[in-house]
Amino acid sequence: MTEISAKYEQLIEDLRRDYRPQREWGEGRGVFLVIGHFLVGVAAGAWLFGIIFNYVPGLVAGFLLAGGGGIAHLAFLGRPERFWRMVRHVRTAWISRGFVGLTLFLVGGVLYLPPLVLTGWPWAADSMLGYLGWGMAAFGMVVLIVYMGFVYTASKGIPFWNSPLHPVLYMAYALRGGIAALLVTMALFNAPSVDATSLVTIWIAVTGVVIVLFALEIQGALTGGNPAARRSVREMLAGRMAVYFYGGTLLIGLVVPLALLSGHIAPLSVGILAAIGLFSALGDFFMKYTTIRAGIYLPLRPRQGRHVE
Amino acid sequence: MLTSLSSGAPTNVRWDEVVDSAFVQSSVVPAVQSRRDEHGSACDLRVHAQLFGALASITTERMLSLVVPKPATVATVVAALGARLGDAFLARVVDETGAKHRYCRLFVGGVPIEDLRTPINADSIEIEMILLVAIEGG
Amino acid sequence: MRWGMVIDLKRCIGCYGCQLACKAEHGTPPGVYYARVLKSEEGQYPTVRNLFLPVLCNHCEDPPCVEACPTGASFKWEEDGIVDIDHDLCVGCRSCMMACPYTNRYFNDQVPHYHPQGATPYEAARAAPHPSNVVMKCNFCRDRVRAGKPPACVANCPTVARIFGDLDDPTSEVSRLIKERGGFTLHPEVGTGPSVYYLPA
Amino acid sequence: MNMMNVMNTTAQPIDDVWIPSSCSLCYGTCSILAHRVDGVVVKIEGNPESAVGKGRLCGKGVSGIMTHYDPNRLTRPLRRTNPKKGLNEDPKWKEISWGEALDEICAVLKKVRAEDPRKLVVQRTTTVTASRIPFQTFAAAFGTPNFSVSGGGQHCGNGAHLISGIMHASWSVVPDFEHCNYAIYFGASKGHSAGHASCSNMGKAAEARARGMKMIVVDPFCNFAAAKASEWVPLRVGTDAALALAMCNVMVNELGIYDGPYLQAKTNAPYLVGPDKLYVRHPETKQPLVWDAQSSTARPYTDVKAADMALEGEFTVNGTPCRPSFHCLRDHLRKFTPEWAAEISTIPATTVRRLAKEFGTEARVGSTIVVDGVTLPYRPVAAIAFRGSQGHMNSVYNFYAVDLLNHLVGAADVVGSCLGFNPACHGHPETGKLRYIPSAGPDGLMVTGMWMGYHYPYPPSEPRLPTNLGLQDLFVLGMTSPFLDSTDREEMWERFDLPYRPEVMVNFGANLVMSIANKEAVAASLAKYKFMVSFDLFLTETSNFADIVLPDCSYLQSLDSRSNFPFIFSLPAGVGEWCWPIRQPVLPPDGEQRNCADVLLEIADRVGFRADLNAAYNASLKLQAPHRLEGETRYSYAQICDAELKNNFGSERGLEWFKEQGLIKWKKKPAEVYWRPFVDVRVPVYWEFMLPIGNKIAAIAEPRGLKIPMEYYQPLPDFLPCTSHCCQKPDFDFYAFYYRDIVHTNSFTMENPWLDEAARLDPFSYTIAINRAQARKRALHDGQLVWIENEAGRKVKGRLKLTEAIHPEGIGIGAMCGHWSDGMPVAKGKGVFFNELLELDWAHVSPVNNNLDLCAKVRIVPAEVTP
Repeated sequence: MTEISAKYEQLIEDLRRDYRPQREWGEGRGVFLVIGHFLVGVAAGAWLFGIIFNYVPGLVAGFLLAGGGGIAHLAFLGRPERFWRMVRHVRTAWISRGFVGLTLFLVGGVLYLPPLVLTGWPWAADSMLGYLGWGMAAFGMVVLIVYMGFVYTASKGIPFWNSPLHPVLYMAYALRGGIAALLVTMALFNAPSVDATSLVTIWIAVTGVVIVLFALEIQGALTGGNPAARRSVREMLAGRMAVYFYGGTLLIGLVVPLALLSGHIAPLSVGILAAIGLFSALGDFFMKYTTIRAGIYLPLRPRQGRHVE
Repeated sequence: MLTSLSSGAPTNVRWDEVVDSAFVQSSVVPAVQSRRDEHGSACDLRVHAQLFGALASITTERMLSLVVPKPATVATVVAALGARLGDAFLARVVDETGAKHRYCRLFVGGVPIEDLRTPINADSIEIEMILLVAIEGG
Repeated sequence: MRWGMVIDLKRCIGCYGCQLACKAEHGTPPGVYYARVLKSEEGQYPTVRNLFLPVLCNHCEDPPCVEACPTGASFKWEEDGIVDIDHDLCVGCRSCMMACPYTNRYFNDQVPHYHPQGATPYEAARAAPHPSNVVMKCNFCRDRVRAGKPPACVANCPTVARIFGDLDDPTSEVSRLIKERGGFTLHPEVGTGPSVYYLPA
Repeated sequence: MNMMNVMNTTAQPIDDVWIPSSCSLCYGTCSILAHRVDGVVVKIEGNPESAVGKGRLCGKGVSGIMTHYDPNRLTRPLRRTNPKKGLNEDPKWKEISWGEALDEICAVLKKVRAEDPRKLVVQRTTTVTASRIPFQTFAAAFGTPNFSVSGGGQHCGNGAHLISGIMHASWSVVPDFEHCNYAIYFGASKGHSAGHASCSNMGKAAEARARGMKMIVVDPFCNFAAAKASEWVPLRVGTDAALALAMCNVMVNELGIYDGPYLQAKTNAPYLVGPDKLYVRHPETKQPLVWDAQSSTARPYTDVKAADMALEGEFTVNGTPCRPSFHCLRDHLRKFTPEWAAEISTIPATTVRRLAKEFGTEARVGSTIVVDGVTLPYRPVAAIAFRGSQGHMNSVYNFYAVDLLNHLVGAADVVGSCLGFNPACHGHPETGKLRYIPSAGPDGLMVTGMWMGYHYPYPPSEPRLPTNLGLQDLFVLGMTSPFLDSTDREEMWERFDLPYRPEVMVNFGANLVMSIANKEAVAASLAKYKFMVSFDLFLTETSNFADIVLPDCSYLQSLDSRSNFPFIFSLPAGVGEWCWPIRQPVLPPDGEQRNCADVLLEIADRVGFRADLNAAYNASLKLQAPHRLEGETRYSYAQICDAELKNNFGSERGLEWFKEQGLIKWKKKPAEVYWRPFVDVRVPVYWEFMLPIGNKIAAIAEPRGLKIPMEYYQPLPDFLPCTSHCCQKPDFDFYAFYYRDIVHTNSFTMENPWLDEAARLDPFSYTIAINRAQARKRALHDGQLVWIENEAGRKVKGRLKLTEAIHPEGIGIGAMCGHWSDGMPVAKGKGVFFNELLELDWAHVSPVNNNLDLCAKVRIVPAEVTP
């Protein structure tokens, strides 16, 4: 059975169900969208902290990750050759806004980064162009941190996503991802020029926030009275996505980093910190992956009772 | 269709009175008239019979001529054919009560004949007979 | 004016005539259904009721799909309120599918024919022209409507359960039926203002 | 409707036409418009000009394109090279030329016709109504009485059509949707699914629903009709007669509701019956006697005013005590108490009483209504039965009992009542042709004016030592027969000294292996044929038993002057129009496909019975000069179609005229639609003829060791259980039954990918419906793969669908799915092959009309632990 016919068989199965899972985002080529969202989020976070801690490798990492994220997005699109058209609807569509944000971020990065890291570049980082680049990238970064959650909130077809908490949650992911990125880059460049303890403190704080927000979101889905949302939670905690959630999000993303952090396994070192960053980021990836794939469409049934004469 | 319900106390329509005789065809069977009057004895009826399908298969002669005395009905002709062709023939044309099997289609001068009592007022006729398949579904 | 449809659930017998008339009209590829019929039941034996629900794009007054579309491929015709897709603009990001509360959009990444042997002459003429890797959905048979004919599903419904007309015209049959028979829409709580109404069975 | 040339907005196509023709996805045969653009059919729509479908089509109709263009269609004649025939034998097909094919076929037919033409069995599918004439005439001309319509009749008609014919002079019955206020369906879906005039009836039924017609549906499964009913009354499979009889009893004996004047004037209710259960007849004229209340004497029914005929009372005529038939009926009904019915049917006695009261009251006995200025009896109730209730051992009584409800209150072919499909037609206004009207036959009882074939329901022909393979000349109330294929057929033939055996089969499209009963039984009978030729669209499970398979044209490539049968079959009943549509080719044949009708003509020429064939066409099309076919002239099928059309509608309206117009129609008159009051015929509410027939059959059969259970041959209906009702085996807790799905026709449409897709999306089409509570009790869950096994150990596999909408003892399965042939790859493996659960022998058919018992007591065995 070819992949296409397999997808067809799956669709027929899904259409027979009262609660139909969304599969376009996250399955098959759809996984590239998750990767894209993940990378871009981390990128924005990395850039933010890179600037806060004035840590250039962080900026470089952010820029590269964003580039990767862009490519992943293209790999997901049905018609990648038309990607530039996505600029058209910034007025209403969060995807457009994200696209603009990413474009600004990358262009800004191209203007600001090279003079910073390369010698003999035509213009300097503190030139007009450099500042312009810095501005564009900063603006793009903000957009990238903010827009992603709204893409999901705007998905009226998927009650589980359609929650006001989603944007905040995604911002938190971006921050957690940013710190993670820095921890890793520090190891790569082996130059702990950033105060690790403050990074770790922020990481712990953000992680705490994420846990709270996530708990709130689950609680909202369960009590929001929407059966599809409840189904999604079930998918996540006890269904198709459970293994990714517990293994990926919780174990890799939370338990392992905390264990490493506790120092019981090994004394904290640049390497351990990098590992913490890596696991934390992976956890975030699974968090997004499970949330997206747990999406269940709003069921279509006539109003109960309307049919009884 | 315009309809209006009868008002007042329901007085049962006399079903037998509703019968409109004009609607129902009279069961008087029209006699077979001679088309072209041939010369021949006025008291004899010359019959040219043609048998098809299963009827043909039980005899070597599918085209046969015979003479029956007048006055004749289609029944007389069938009887004469029976005398000539035997019971195997008759059994396929009429049942024990002498009634024609429905699936036996019989034409005199190209006109379908349902009722064997149909009288024949002619000197010479062509009669065609065939057995159609009885059963159907759907 | 605003085209709308009324589906009388009292008349509908769930015969799939609409779903298949739509396939025949548009030659939609496998896995793409502009019109479908959903069947469910309510109650408990022996007081049980079968529910037949024909569904299609609701051509919302305030369509979330149009809002979510980054390229403007999904759009609403101002003159008649029909929500449509310009397949030449669609990048296939499928955010409209997530935005639609009625799951009536389909991503066409299937082969444009049903038999493994390849496209039949009919499919070559009708299905093959559909662009692939874009999102597809019902557009109220806009070409037919502009030619003065009702949508294929409306024209064909053997029980005359589907009525098509102008919702802006209070004297139109659709408006009248909605008023007199208590027409309702699906998921009104989402606030999309569907143009497809249902009459209770 | 003229062919209209449509301008195409884009490039101007060479060819862009809408061609009026006829659908053929089922025997409903609705009128279509096929849109052809540059030689490709791009759309099929209903023809709004036609009364058949009214311009709207069901899902099957609009999907016909995909059947026509199916790449699995046959395009060349095939010859089997593997002599062995069996379910698991690969025929090893080899392509041959038409020349080779016809040479071989004609050689075989010449030989067998010389030996004994009855050795030929001609079989056709009922799906294509128009195939009737070409194949019937071929059989007749060849000289064989052995004709089969595959599963047709065995699965629907032997009860429904027989009794609709006796009581309503038509093939089937429907409510008068325009005026009916209260319809009660017994195992029928008229107007809610497939069937005769299905599309038109869907529209009419919906209109009636909107108008407020109350509909009660008695059915083990709440789908189709029941889904739209005002009330669903679930009952134990096959017990419909129990409910109907109890309702009759309540109406007549508890509520005293019945239409006396109707019974007096339009039925044999007043006929006097003696202690021998037979009519008391006039010594000379042999006419049945009635009691004349005026003169207080017994006189022939013809000599007494209906109003004076006694319906009740004990009389003595020439020394014999006697009572009017109605009196016997009334007494007979007393034993059918609602409590008794509740035992058998599981329907609460209170419900039985309520339904009877509602039906009796709603009948408004005695009321009249004015339709188009004509005052007519008004009886806005209808009791409708079809496949479900009559597909049992008790076939005849089940249907008879249900129809009695109508006749007790005079709700027969009058305004608002139970209507036959167009039993009376005044004929075409200009030519007067096609006129047919029910007439009074023996004992004044109704003889239908129009029938398919010549096996008339009444008067039944005389039982005789059978010479037909199907034994219909012995079991004269049976139309189609199980004995061409039954496991005990040889035994039967020996028992009756049948002087010949079947040797050759000509098959048109029928998939016999799937369409009657379990495949082993049918396969065994098919394998015995020395030679079989089959006209097919695809290689079916059945064509795999053929020696030669001929590639047929699809309906879009065919011509038929008579796409529908006139008019008792698939023209909608009730007010409206008479309508005669034709079928015409929209596309040329592909490859070497040939139209079967023309092939049959060529075979007749080669074998040398063209004169017989011409005569057969003359007879069955009722062709009259100057349109009769002459001698051995070699007419083409098109010429014959032309002749029929001119013969019926005048020389100016030949094939060319019809190709332009597509159809001819004219308005129905009230006296045609509501004919009953206008035609002086009676129908039997007391089937006196049953006893003599039973005795005659027994006299022939019992000396030869075949016991005829006389309880089935009584004049008054009863409830007699199915074999399934008598099953005592432990664990066999369920009655399996099948139903006709709304997107499928017989075993044919599962190959259509659109319809297959729709069926796959449907919760039930391809699954096994079971009551949720019952399933839970047995730890069975939704989607679980299970075996359904009958008492004989035959079993089928399928996935369960748990539902609240089915009787706790019922197992509902969509009909004739579960193909296994590679010739229909789309259909292969889809759904469940219900018929495998059906035994095919004397023990499992009605001893009266030989209708197969279509229910089976089964047990469920899980085929997997979790889905």
